[in-house]
Amino acid sequence: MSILQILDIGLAGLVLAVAAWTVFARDAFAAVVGFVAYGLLLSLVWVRLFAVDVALTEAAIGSGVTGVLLIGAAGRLRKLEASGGDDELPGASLRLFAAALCIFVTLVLAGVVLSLPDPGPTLAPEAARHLAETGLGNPITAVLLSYRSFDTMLEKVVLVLAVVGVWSLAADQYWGGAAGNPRGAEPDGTRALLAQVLPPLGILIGIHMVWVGADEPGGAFQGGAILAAMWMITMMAGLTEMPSIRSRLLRLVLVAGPAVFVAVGVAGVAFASGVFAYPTGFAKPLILFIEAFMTLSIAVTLPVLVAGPPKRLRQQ
Amino acid sequence: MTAATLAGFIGSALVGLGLYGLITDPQPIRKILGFNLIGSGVFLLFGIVARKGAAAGFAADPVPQAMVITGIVVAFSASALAIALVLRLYEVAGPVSLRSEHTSNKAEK
Amino acid sequence: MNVLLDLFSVIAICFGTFFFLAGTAGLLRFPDALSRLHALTKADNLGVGLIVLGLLPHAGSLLAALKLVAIWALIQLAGATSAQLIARAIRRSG
Amino acid sequence: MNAAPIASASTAGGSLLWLAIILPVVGILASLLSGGRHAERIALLLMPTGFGIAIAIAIFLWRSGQPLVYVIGGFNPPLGIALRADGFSAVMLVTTALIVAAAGFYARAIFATPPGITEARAPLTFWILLQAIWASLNLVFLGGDLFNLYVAIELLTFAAVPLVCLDSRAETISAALRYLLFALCGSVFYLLGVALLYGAYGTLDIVLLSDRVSSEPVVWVAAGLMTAGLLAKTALFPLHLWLPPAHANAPAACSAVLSALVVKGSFFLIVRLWFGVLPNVPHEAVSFILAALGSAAILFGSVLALQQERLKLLIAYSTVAQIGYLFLMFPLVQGPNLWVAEAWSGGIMQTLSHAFAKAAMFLAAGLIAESLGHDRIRDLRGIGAVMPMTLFAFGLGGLSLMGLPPSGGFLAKWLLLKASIEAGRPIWGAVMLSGGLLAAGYLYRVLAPALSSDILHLKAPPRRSREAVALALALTAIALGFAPKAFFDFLQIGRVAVAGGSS
Repeated sequence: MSILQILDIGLAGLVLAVAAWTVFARDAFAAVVGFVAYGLLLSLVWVRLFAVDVALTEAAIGSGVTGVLLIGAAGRLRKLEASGGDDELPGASLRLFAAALCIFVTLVLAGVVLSLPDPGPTLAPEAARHLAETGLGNPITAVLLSYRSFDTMLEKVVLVLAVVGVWSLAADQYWGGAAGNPRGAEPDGTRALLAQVLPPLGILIGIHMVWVGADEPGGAFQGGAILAAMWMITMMAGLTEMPSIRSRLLRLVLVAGPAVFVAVGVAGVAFASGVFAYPTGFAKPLILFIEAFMTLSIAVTLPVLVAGPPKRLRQQ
Repeated sequence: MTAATLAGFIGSALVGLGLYGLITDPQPIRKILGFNLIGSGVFLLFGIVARKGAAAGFAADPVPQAMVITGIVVAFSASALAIALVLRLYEVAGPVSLRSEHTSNKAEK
Repeated sequence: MNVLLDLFSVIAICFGTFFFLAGTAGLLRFPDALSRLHALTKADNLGVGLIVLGLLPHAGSLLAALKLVAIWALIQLAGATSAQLIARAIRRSG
Repeated sequence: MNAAPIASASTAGGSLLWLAIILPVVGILASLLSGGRHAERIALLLMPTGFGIAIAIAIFLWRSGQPLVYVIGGFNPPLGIALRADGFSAVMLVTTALIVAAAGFYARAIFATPPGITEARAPLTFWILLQAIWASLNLVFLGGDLFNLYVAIELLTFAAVPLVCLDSRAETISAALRYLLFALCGSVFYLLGVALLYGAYGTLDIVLLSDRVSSEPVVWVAAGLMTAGLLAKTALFPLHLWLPPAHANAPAACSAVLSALVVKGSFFLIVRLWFGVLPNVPHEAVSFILAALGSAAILFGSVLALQQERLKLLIAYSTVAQIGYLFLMFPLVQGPNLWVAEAWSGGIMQTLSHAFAKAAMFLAAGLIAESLGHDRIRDLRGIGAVMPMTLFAFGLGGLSLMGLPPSGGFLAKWLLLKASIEAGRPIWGAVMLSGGLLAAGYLYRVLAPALSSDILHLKAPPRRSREAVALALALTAIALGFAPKAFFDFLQIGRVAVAGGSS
């Protein structure tokens, strides 16, 4: 058994242990903190599966932004429920039944996964064959923005709908107001320092990730998530604030990604072989063009979703 | 044992663990955590499928990887909507567990 | 020359991991939150610093070396800020 | 039928397929961007256009007699994504366009932005999400790729859940949360099945998969997980718990869309899975289980509907029961048998007639609740005299649910009954008949007091135009009962025969 295998087994054990902690921990807040650590460990597993793009996404969105969202919520719930009167678990028989069901599902899945052919069927050669047409070097970016760009566009629409859904939970009187704390609500030296030092570098790294995403691991999702994190840090420090949900600029940026995507896609009918096709030779510049707007939209959508529905009237 | 096989076990176990949390825990936020665990288990299974599809000079099949990236973003959006619902429910009704509240069959008074 | 550089890397990384180990032991063994925090941050800063130092000769290019240094700097910044915030939260909650 | 040419090339009229999806997507983006009253205008403007596209798809399909195909981006499956329309998709597209438009027209009175305000919460979100439901359902009906369909059902979830709690009451929020958790759990299990199928066969294209799959454990596990996930979203007994509170407490226009269309989206995918992806794998045992669950749903849902004291809850439990009928077609569409075409037509007819009838009934119930300020069944005495048109719409919808002639519901049940007898499985027919009797029972509970001669005073009389919308939907459900034979031939376009012995 090589060292790498021992490390793999150790990592596997650690991931499962932390996952079990998030399920069985008594305190919801502790479980959420466990979940963030779990996400980071999981991105190491993704690296071991040679899926660096996914590892970056998992670390940035699956663990990072989701972590901010969940920790914020768990903190607020802890404040809201003084006594926390609903901690009672269901009866032992139900838990036993659930445990049996879950063990059964796990065993069946593990059995089936092991029985999958190895080496398995793959679209990698197909993806490689068409890579030249896209002018890209990163096949995953090619799948996301060319071969299956329709999925990606629709997933951007999912993000827009999530924003509408979250906003729909506002109290009526706050419609047109803003979420989160106003600027300068809680002045704090440490956070302000971080919010001043980190963003220049973070923005650089975010844009770099999108740019190299054409050829190397990275892309609009990962870069956008980093930009989103920078904005969230400045908001937490009270240096910036969420704009009003009725702000025309905010809405423009929210829909810019999917709108440009749809526009370029439909233009393919006139200028290329069909909808969501790129004209020969223009694939790469068009993909980068779409990615630029997608990054912008993601960078704004993620913080908007984390901030939740508007909670206060806008200060004029 | 290859990393992919090991990941297969982790993925399956995560689905089971998450499902257990989703079924048994009455607190909505814990149910959301359970859903996220199942989700990441499913994504890992995609990862194994991708790894087994290594070919044409790629260390893993890019198509399932792209699907996972899409899936992670969708899972985040779902968590955001669910959290917003939970917080709104607490605001309007106070602490509520999804188990104690019953399907109201009775006429509204 | 190469052997010397390798030796340097091995020693630096070994020391780096030792600090991580010590920090982890401190995190687990120290009695209260503030001293645990103390063990963790000291170990992290030195540990990451030494590991990055050990990896620098193997970076291959100037850009890669700069990225390694940037990683170290970012961890410093994040570690220092979060330690401050955690310590303040501990003090506030008593 | 040879599948290979279908998979690889766009057909004439194929462009309509992407247009049917992109049009409402553009509507969503434009509505959010321009905000306020524009959202309503954009939605109402796009609806007739979308209806035109749906009709055009049906015409192209009718002319060619072959499924329409569009390959997106010029990348053929398995690498790329194809959209396909068969007879079932086309009728669902038209139905969706009609019901969404009806719900939109009906909702104008409730979800109008109040004068003096540039933008209000409920109106803006309603109009955006209504278009989102429309877009995602069109994608569900047209998607030819299992992962693309995953995105479709997630879109549908995000569109449907907030509609449940637009009024911000605690009980609707908790109903929405429960609905969301069920739906998310359903999608994640669907996705798990997708991962396994890709791992086994290297494609997610429905037509390509149908050629490659064989009866092996991974297929059964994948199909089982996907079916379980979709059943949770369809609310088939015993996974129906989330449905009654969500559908009964949502605003009436939303209830109509949710009950008539949204649950049909995941049902459609179950049909796609077993009859599109797995037609070459004999699956009579699975069909039997689904039909057994369907039967349980019919009896259980109807009995619970009999006990409800609120009109909208009664209608919601009736949805639980009516969903059960949809699954009775499964054991009857097996093998190369003569009755298969009848059962297939019957199942689709049930889907369509229930959609129109249920939408009509929810809209009518909404009018009653608005006019009276409540929807307690025992206090509906005399409503027939003051709101005759509304009650007529409700009654006609009920006629179709009971399966009395002439109505789409009658035709659907008659076809299924005939098929079940020809197949030598009269048990399914017996379930249908008893379900019809129970439906008659719970509708009688509403109609008998409603038609009494008591004097009832309305808080506000309903608007004629809104009553007319409900009535038009109910009349469509009735009109389906007069569908000509050509209509049933149309439904067979693209149906793939399921392998298996004749029984």
